[in-house]
Amino acid sequence: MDLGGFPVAEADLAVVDSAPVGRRYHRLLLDSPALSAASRPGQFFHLLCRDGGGNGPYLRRPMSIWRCGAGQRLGFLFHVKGRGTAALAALRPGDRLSAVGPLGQGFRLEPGWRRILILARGVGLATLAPLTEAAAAQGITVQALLSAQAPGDLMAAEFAGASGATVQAVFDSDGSSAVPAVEALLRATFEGPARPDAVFTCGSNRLFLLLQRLAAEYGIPGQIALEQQMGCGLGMCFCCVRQIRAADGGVVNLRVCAEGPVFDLQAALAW
Amino acid sequence: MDLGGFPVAEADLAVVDSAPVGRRYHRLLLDSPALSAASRPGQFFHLLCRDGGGNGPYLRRPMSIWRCGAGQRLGFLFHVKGRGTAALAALRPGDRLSAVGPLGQGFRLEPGWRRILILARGVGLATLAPLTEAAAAQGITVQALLSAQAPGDLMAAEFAGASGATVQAVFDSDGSSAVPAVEALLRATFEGPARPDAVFTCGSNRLFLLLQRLAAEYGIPGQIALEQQMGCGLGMCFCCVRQIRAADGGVVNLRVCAEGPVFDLQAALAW
Amino acid sequence: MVDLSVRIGGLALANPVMPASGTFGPELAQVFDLNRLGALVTKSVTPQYRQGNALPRLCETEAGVLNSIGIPGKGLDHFCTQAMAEWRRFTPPLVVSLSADTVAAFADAAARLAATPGVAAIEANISCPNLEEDGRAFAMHPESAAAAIAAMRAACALPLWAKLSPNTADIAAVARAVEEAGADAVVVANTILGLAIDIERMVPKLGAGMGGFSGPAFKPIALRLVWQCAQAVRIPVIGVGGIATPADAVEFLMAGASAVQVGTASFVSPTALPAVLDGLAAFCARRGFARVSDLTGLALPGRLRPAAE
Amino acid sequence: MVDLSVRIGGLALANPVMPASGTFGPELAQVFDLNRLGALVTKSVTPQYRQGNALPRLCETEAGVLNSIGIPGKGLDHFCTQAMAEWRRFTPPLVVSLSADTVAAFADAAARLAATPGVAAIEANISCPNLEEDGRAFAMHPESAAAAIAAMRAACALPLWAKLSPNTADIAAVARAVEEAGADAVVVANTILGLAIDIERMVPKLGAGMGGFSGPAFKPIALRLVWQCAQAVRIPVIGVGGIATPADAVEFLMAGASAVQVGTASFVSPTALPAVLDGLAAFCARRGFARVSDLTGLALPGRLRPAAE
Ligand SMILES: Cc1cc2nc3c(=O)[nH]c(=O)nc-3n(C[C@H](O)[C@H](O)[C@H](O)COP(=O)(O)OP(=O)(O)OC[C@H]3O[C@@H](n4cnc5c(N)ncnc54)[C@H](O)[C@@H]3O)c2cc1C
Ligand SMILES: Cc1cc2nc3c(=O)[nH]c(=O)nc-3n(C[C@H](O)[C@H](O)[C@H](O)COP(=O)(O)OP(=O)(O)OC[C@H]3O[C@@H](n4cnc5c(N)ncnc54)[C@H](O)[C@@H]3O)c2cc1C
Ligand SMILES: Cc1cc2nc3c(=O)[nH]c(=O)nc-3n(C[C@H](O)[C@H](O)[C@H](O)COP(=O)(O)O)c2cc1C
Ligand SMILES: Cc1cc2nc3c(=O)[nH]c(=O)nc-3n(C[C@H](O)[C@H](O)[C@H](O)COP(=O)(O)O)c2cc1C
Ligand code: FES
Ligand code: FES
Repeated sequence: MDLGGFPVAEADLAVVDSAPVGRRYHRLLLDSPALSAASRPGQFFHLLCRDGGGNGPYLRRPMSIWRCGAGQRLGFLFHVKGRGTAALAALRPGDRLSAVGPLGQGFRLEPGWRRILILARGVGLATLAPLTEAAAAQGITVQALLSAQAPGDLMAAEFAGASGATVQAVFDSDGSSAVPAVEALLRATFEGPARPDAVFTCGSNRLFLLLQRLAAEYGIPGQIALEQQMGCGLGMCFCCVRQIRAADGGVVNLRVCAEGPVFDLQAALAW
Repeated sequence: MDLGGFPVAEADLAVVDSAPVGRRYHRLLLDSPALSAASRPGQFFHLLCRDGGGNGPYLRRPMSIWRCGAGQRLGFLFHVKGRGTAALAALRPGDRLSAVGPLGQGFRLEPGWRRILILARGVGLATLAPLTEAAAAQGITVQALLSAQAPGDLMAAEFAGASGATVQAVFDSDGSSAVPAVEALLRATFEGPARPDAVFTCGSNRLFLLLQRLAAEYGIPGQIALEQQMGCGLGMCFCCVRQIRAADGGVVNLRVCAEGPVFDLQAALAW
Repeated sequence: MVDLSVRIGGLALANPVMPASGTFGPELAQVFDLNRLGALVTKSVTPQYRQGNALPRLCETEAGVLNSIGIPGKGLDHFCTQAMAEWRRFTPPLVVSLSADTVAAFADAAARLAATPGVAAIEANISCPNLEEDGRAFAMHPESAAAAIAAMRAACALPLWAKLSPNTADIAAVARAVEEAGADAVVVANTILGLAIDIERMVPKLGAGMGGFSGPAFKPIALRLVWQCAQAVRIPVIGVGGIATPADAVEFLMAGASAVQVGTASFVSPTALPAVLDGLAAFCARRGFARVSDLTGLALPGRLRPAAE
Repeated sequence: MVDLSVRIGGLALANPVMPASGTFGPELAQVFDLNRLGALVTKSVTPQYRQGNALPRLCETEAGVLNSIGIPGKGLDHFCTQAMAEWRRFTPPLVVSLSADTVAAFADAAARLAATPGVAAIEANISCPNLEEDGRAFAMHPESAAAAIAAMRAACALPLWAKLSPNTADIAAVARAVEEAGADAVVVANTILGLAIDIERMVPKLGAGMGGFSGPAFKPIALRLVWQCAQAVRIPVIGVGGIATPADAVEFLMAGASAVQVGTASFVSPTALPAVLDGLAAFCARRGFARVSDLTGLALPGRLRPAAE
């Protein structure tokens, strides 16, 4: 795959791995050294969801980059939700997948940071997973708090990969994922010696609101990856807008595919 | 497959054999004892042409019954021509195929006949093939004249099956299929001791006109299987009409799917 | 048990699922029991014999078909004296689709049908796009549509359904016009004019040039037409256009239809009609609707949706 | 070598392939070299800032999409002073799509665009179905369409393209009206009104209710509209609606279009535009056409087709 001088490619990629993860998730690994090397954590691809026989919905589906980097397979980890993701999950090694990307604005890691905290729930961890390795590569320590229904849904291995991130888990099944409990955990971290230089989140409106509130209180910068239904994925159709607070305090509609999917934590409005 | 008291079924059948025949043809065998037993030579099925992944054109495609009968697989033999037949040819054993049928009026064999002649070209032999076994079962001797581009395209085995029909072949490649040559062969047969009680044809306009002319001249009754593009396959949409000469000499539009596909040789008009 | 019955004007139907004119015939009784249907709808009958259009009469498109069959048929007299005998074998109400070239011919034919035992209602096909030059039809304008319906209304007392055309600027205005002219229901909609070209032969794929477009690809348009008509008139709307699955039928009912017709889908699946009927009942049962008629109009603007849902 | 150039009124284009308004932006330069295109077409610019419609703004259907984006944008002043800077980086003629609520606003905006360097032509979007109540638009009737075009014609000397709507009874009449009012070309067509309902939530899938229907499912209708307009006017017709492949583009040219626009297909394949262009050239080469403009109208009634083909 040669990007031919253009930052975004429409590429026909070979599937090298396709496997279910847990009860409701699926992972795909694609062979595309150039696209994988060009991808940044927080960016996404727009995938044409066609099963091996060419069947699937008309529009593409946006999917965060779960694995990327020089020498790595390009990977996606997703919740098998409807017609599009079902077609993706039906792909087998050797099948082809049309991918448009890399797209959007990824996470930003600032040079001075030594420590970040990641708060993820559900499939939001797919979006945040590549941030762990990018941070590790810059010498930034990653502490992650993952929330899941039950231990079987956690996907901690899928999250941390080889990044060496510290992972703490909370569950609905034992009540540890309740907002007050998570708030206590976060306050302890923010007040303790491992206070992070920045926080990142994705995957839960409840946790987003909590983190936004606490990060403001403690004066910690943050970023959030948002989702929105997409048409073009490229910034042309304006169907993927979300309300974002502008610098002047007013609220503007920004395109998740173009200005996002990663936005400033304090600027994002709840959905 | 239980026909449930209705003469025509919409059935989801298992593919048991799917293989190319020669350079341009393909055969399919389906598991459907009840439908196979209910089918008569000259009838057809309306097939939903979806490859293993569900891809294919919107409308069904009509396909003559090539193999049928109690204890036999239901078989089709077809020219891989466009999008529909390509999807059919992509089916693999174990895949499912939706078939509506058996449809239309098949060939009629009259009790007194002892000998029939079949003149077929190209894939027209798929339509006429099951007639050989039906005739044999009634003690009728079958003599067949098959026309093809070259010996490699003949499919004589696909035609005669286990019927014991005598097969003579003519080819474009050696000039033996030219109309005057075939005319000479037919005249010899019609004038000789093996004069047939009836003649049958399918697959070539040129051969149809020749046979129509000679059969009229020698006073031999005949039948022809016609093709026409179809919508419903059941007689409801009137898109499959062909011009047929009525008893009173006038020309009427009859539906290939309902009044046909088999028509009286002298009543059919050239296309 | 879900109550599937619906009333269309004066006519009580056992259920809201029926075939669309021109895509159905007694031949379908070879595949399933037609007595399960809410009503039967004939292909359009014309006053005189018609040969039909040049071949090819049908071509497929992306998820749809174009047709220009041209309403071939033996004419009204043959229908009333011969074809009716076959239709009387079935128990559901028989809706006879009627097409004609002039207002007077519509009225005369309606009177004749009213005098024919076994005809439960007339569906006035004032919208067939193949008949008049360049696809023009009565249903294109409120005035001409109303004139045809008023003349039929005066000529007969049968329930009268007006089948409207998408080939108009303002279908709500046409619906209101035929309601005022005395129609008991509107059937929405007939095919929309379309075209396909064979680029190798450089001619239209249909022998007649343009044709009527139908099938799943047409569904969003037909659904919108139903939604517009349901907000414009008080008489029942019968929805038709691209319905192939139970979910499609539910969409039409929620958009304001009281009953639905299934057309092109029967070509692809001759059991589509009973499948839509069974699936509709299953949907009502699953979502707790006691009557299928409760679905009608649920998605219209300003409608309160059942809280339990 | 096939000559791909075409003339649209006074404007010479290097080739007949361009994007459709609202489905394109400078962002596509991330994927291929936009300078390959015959022209660039902006999303519709409105006199004032517009926020756009409620979410969801897009939903998919069988082989198509419904949209009710609502033409969000920062208004004409921002366009002329800020956005034009980005557009001037590209070499193909820039066609600015213009939408407004009144005849006077159309005229004022046209004058302003004429005074803005780098604007090669105006495409008057008199047909967007989302702006006026119940989807009404200027292009629905010949009179209102002509009024808007005549006012723009009087206000500026730029090439003026009128983008027509399928939501009309007689598009040929609208095309003739805008031709007489001074349009240099007609763009046929904008989206047709459609609807989809979420049967679980019992509300329309789009936030705004109805939306404009586009994509492959819409193609047979758009192709028919082009064919009707090409027979009605002498000014060039630019075909748009469901074009996704080179064969689709050939169909539109043979139906009478002089150029084509690709819209929704770019969402599914952002390289659709160059693929259509390359395939069009390949088709001409294979079939022995020296000029792509030779394809225009080949399938129209009464046209003699090249004997050699
Ligand atoms: C930038 C971005 C990154 C994403 N990354 C991931 C990921 O890494 N893993 C993952 O499991 N999911 C991810 N999602 C969500 C994913 O796109 C949807 O789950 C998917 O589109 C559902 O498609 P479907 O056909 O299976 O479901 P359906 O529910 O049938 O989809 C119907 C429509 O809704 C849209 N839709 C449904 N859910 C979402 C959603 N959450 N966000 C946006 N559109 C939606 C679909 O695109 C489609 O248009 C991401 C979304 C965005 C915007
Ligand atoms: C009663 C009947 C029996 C038939 N039996 C056989 C058979 O046993 N073996 C065989 O190889 N073919 C048979 N045919 C022809 C077969 O139906 C066509 O070859 C097939 O429909 C082509 O479809 P496609 O999508 O591959 O081709 P395309 O050319 O892409 O089809 C385009 C359209 O043209 C129609 N069409 C194309 N060719 C024919 C044709 N010859 N007859 C009718 N419609 C056509 C298709 O149905 C479709 O609507 C039969 C046709 C009829 C009417
Ligand atoms: C082959 C064909 C023939 C048709 N003939 C008629 C007809 O005679 N009278 C009529 O009112 N509508 C006729 N229609 C229109 C259908 O009744 C129906 O309104 C239209 O096809 C849309 O529904 P569908 O998408 O379910 O097919 C015909 C449609 C098709 C496809
Ligand atoms: C998301 C979207 C936005 C559109 N916005 C505009 C617009 O701003 N102005 C306009 O004239 N047409 C607009 N259109 C219509 C397209 O330009 C085009 O006429 C229509 O989509 C049919 O072409 P297609 O099937 O190739 O998309 C829009 C279409 C879509 C799908
Ligand atoms: S998806 Fe089209 S602008 Fe974001
Ligand atoms: S295919 Fe419909 S009548 Fe023959």
